[in-house]
Amino acid sequence: MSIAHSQNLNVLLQEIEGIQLTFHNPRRLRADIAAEALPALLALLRGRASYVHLSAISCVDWIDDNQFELVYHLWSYETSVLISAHIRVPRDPGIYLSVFDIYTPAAFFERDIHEMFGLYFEGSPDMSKFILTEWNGPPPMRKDFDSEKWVMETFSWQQYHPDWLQELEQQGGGIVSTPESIRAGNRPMENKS
Amino acid sequence: MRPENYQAVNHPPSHEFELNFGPNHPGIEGNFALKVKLQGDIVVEARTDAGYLHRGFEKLMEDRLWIQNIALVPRICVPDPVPMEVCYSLAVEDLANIEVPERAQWIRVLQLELSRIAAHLFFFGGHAATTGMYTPMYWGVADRDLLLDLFEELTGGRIYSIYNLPGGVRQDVPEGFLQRVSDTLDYIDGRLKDYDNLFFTNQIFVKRARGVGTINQQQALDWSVTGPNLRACGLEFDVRRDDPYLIYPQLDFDIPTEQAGDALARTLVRRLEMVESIRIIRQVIKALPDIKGPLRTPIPNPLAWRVPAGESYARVESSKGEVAYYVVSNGGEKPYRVHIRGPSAMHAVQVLEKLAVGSRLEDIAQTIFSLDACPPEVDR
Amino acid sequence: MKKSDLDKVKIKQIPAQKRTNPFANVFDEFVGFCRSRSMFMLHYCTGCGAIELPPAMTSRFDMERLGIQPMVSPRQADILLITGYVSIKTLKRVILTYEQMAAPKYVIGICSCTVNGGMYWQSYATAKKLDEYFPVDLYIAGCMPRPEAVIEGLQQLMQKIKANEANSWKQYYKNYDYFLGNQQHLFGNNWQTPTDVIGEAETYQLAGPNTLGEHTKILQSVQTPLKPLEMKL
Amino acid sequence: MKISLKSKKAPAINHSDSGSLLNPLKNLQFLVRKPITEPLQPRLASLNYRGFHLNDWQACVGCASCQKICDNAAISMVEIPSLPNDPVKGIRNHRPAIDYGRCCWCALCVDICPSSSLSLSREYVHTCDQQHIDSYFILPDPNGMHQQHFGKGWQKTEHSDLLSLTRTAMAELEPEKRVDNFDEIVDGFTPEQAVLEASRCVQCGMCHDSCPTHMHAPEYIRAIWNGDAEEAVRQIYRSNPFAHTCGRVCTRRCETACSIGIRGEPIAIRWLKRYAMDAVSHERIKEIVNENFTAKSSGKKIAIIGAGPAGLTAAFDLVRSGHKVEVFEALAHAGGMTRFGIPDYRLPFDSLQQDIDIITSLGVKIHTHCRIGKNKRMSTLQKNYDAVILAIGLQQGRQTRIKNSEHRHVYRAVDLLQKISLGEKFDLSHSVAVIGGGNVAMDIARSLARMQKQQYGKIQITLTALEQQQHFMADPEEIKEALEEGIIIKDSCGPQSCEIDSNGKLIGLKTWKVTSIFDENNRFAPQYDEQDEVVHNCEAVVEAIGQYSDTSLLGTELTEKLEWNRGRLQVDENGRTSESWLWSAGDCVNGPDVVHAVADGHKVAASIEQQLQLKTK
Repeated sequence: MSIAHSQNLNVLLQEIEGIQLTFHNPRRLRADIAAEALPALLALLRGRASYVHLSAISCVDWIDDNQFELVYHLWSYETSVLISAHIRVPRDPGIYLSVFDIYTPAAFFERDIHEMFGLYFEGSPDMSKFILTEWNGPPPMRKDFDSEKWVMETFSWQQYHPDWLQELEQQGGGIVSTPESIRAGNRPMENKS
Repeated sequence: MRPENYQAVNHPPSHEFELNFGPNHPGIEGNFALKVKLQGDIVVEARTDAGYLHRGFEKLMEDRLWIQNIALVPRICVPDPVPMEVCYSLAVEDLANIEVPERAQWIRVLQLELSRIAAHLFFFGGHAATTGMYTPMYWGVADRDLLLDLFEELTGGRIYSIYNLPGGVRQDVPEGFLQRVSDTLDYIDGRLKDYDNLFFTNQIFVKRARGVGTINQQQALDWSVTGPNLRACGLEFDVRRDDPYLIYPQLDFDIPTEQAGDALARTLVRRLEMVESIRIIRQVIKALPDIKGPLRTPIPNPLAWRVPAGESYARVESSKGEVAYYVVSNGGEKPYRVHIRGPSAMHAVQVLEKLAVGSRLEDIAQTIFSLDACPPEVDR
Repeated sequence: MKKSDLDKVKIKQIPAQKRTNPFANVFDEFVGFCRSRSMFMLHYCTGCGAIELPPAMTSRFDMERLGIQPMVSPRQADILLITGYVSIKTLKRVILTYEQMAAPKYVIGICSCTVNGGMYWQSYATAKKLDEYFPVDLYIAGCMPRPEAVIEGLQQLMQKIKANEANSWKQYYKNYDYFLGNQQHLFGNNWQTPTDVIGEAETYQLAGPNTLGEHTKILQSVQTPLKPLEMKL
Repeated sequence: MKISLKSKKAPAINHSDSGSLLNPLKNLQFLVRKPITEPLQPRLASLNYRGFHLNDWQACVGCASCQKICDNAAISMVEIPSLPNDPVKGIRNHRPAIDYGRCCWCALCVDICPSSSLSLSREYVHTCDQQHIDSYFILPDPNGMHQQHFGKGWQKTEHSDLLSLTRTAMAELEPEKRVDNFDEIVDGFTPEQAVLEASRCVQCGMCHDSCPTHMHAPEYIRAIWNGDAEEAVRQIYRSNPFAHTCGRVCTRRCETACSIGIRGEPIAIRWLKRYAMDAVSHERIKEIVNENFTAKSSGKKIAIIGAGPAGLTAAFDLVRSGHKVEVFEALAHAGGMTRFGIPDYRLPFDSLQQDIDIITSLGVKIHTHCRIGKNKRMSTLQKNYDAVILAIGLQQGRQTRIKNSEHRHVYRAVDLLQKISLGEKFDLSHSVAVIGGGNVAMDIARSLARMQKQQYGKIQITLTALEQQQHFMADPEEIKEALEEGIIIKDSCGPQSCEIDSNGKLIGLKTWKVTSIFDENNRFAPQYDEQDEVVHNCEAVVEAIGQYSDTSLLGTELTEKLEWNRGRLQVDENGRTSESWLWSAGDCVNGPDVVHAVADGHKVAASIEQQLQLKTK
């Protein structure tokens, strides 16, 4: 990115209040702003700073802070810089504004986030289910949904008992630790001695 | 045998009717569905119905070690798995501040480009079959298999290579491998003319695909179209050049574009990209023997590897478009959050729903295939 | 019904029966031979293993040598190839498809995921054991199996069909209650398909003591007449 | 690197509508080309194909690292009773069994395998029907899944190896800086180094199994890795109250058993323990030890003779069970051999004192300068206490009994070490010959070297031993450091006599070359080459060839009552002697080893506890 562009951008971004900029590397710029200021920032970036490509909107569930973090990844074909605009919204009630009117592709990402995290976007054209149309559980990407626990309660596994295992069991051997016990953090050797 | 209480399906009285296009339909790519509302054979409204291949990758990745995820990511896009591995590795390397040895970078480029050719050959076969031409399908799939043989030799697996680890690659290039790559490329290079005769300049196909599913430049930008589909609209953008990764800045390659933005242009861009990929691989073959050094920057014991807290957004150009991984670490031994931005999600949902409206039912298959969307990547 | 109760149900395998009449035997063998030599494989890519099917079908590995061809419609297909993981959403369609296929029909489960969950064993979105939902004739190991392995598996299946041993489809009728129970466990008690499996079982004279049970009772109590398909746009 | 390669731009494709419709027909030429169809037989897979698993049962140690790295939870560990199981060597009779209903053949298990026993083969075809679904659960062996030879496919290479096989370097004093003082040599890990070293651990638990006192090493290593030194201390104190001591001078069988040690350097378990103990303040350690300790008195009294590791460990356990414990120590300080046998540069007295302080802070009473048999009688103890533990250690040095070895300048190593540690003056010779190749020999040689350097500025120490240098009983590290410090080591030298001049002054040690040490029945019977005679010039000789226990304190009556076995007290597996009130523990029963003594202390304490419980009932 040329210096001229960078200065231009800096001047432009001064218009947004309370913005914090950090360069991770010359092509990755992180912007932290308040949630209310985001639409203004996006409108500015798209309208006046050539950031026309919305690469993605990512959602991170910071359950300890009781917040969702939304990250808008914007790319400028002209300056070759990716701006990641970070905002935090409260996990409860989990409502935010749609930026569909600024970036059309936001509709897809917002729908996806709504489905996976349960974060509702007001003004988004479609908030209906898409991938999980036949899922009745909680939004699965939330940190408080334990996929493995759900699976263990819902499904059963193969009960293998091949000949070699039967033979070993007759000799006094057999399975000493299943992968599930290891995952639960038990070290089976400990109890033996 | 019908149940006793069976009732025949009643069509709505209007001349509008609805059709489930997929998931089990020869005109659809993979396990994916499109619900369309038709007036005659003109599509009035279209809604994609995804999720048939949903596995919840992003959730699974939060519950696996940084290294274990390497086995998981190639499964996200089955026809073109290498960019997924490389992109994830790049993101983790960026987070953990690992420098990848140069030799490993070249080998990664070799894989990426081989994978691109393989994916385009597969695409070409599939697209031809939807157009009703079966010979190109047989050819494309069989020639792709030669590339899979190369993958098998290099990585130990035909499709899922699981060959890139954060820090580098897992094994060295086998002896005589580069020569075999070179021979295979010569063969495929020679075959391109046959493909042209049979498919790309075949008037049956050209006339069939021209003007189908046209995207103009403004729409392409508005809808976040990427990859070959963007370049088919005359916009010259390629992550490899504009947001470079690995050793792409040292390589000499062109970015083919077409102007029309229709199904034909998209197909032709892919055809031209194969040539560019062959060019890149030839440069790698020439340079790789002189690049010595380790293959992998050692990482700590993977069972107890903590990646420093932070975030990283890595992008890679796959055969379908821009693949990006947004990886967040909270300093733990597992990723806190991985968001996968696949190009197909945009193409198969956003773009397809818009392009389908107003087109004829029989053009939908053309549109889907020319967009080269990959359903498993949409569903994740 | 609880999941644990369902696990206790054991399915007896039906051994290949030879008829007493030697002419009938010869006829059976002839039929088996013909069936094994002309198989149509349903063209439905349920999971990632499907990527190895095009190579297997096309010129390099050429399964048409064995008389196997892809078929797009379930009504005409003989083989249902489950290529890897089935998400719960897909599983519903797969069961619909399976019930629509005409007997004799054969199911092959390829990849790890069809056996014990595979890579996605902890995923909330995929079903883990295919044999809980409908009977499976053959498994092919691999993640994913190479085309050669797929073809080897298909040859195995041909052998089985020839010997009249591939009778898993009869299991579905004989133990419909068990399979339906598992389906209901996953999809809810409102689950129903357009196919009248119980009626078919009676027609084929395959209804046994396990065809009807508590699960079919639930089905009969919730079964509603089919309505025209509705689509919300 | 910039490469410039000339290349042509790809020609555009002419796809105008004017192209001939007959173009596709050009490809009719393919009718006469050879088809590319492969034969129906499965092809041989590539050389590094990731097919079905193979496992070399000879090499596999059953460490279960594959199970932990497996991202699909596909691996169960199976015990095979017919295979060897040797916790001391770090070998378990467990082998991985793999569920092919889960496996994805990513080969991470191969790349992490510490013993390199796992590999993948080039075999890839397996089919089965519903009845034989059990065949999806396999126990990989060297023969392959279907007992057919397809050869190895994916194997670990130096590039794909996922383990870090080299230890994290730790700062230590240079030889020239350490040789004139008794400062501790190693600095210990910094927090960063400790975390890095702890991260190398694969949590196999071989260390736990091989440790005499079964320390929870995987747990405390994990805790250190988590940056939680306090939790590490908590884990350490579960099984070892001599943590400072063992963190410095343990014989560390754990590191011999460590799985990482098969191909690389084992985890520095001892130094990690030392790190954890040093990272937490003494007061905090006391608090941690006192957690969950409610002193409810049982009213029982126990006497322990000897305040060494065994005695004090037993005291630690018993006092926590609510008993009143009194320890009788003949010397001026508690600590036993760790206090008087191990020099300061290996185990600073302060560290030892911290261990002892924690034990006494629990209420253990130690009477120093109280020699049983002299200040108190055994019979008094028997009368006044509910149980007595004899943990007197091996305090007497063995003698070579060669000619002139009764000369006043021929010393026993243990006596000298005791003098040094008490700071007693003795006549330090200018040149000394040490007999022995064990750790005690090294200790005395290196201690004397330091004193010589301090007093005379010059080191003249010769160490002679029967064994060849690579077979010395001493730690390889000790030998290396001794050599660095300027000690001359003469191996394969059998001492024959001390040479004395006409004035009665010691002038040298005469040795013969050793040709063999053991006879064909593996009994000690050294053979010498008498022609190869060397006289090592020296003014003093130190014998460091082993120790024995002085059991005179028992008194004749008790000695006759007790059962003996080759000069040692006969004890059962719980450390109990033939007298119901007397237990014995530590070096005097097992031979010299700190951690073994600790284990013994625990064992005896448990046995006493059990006995007392029985009595109460």
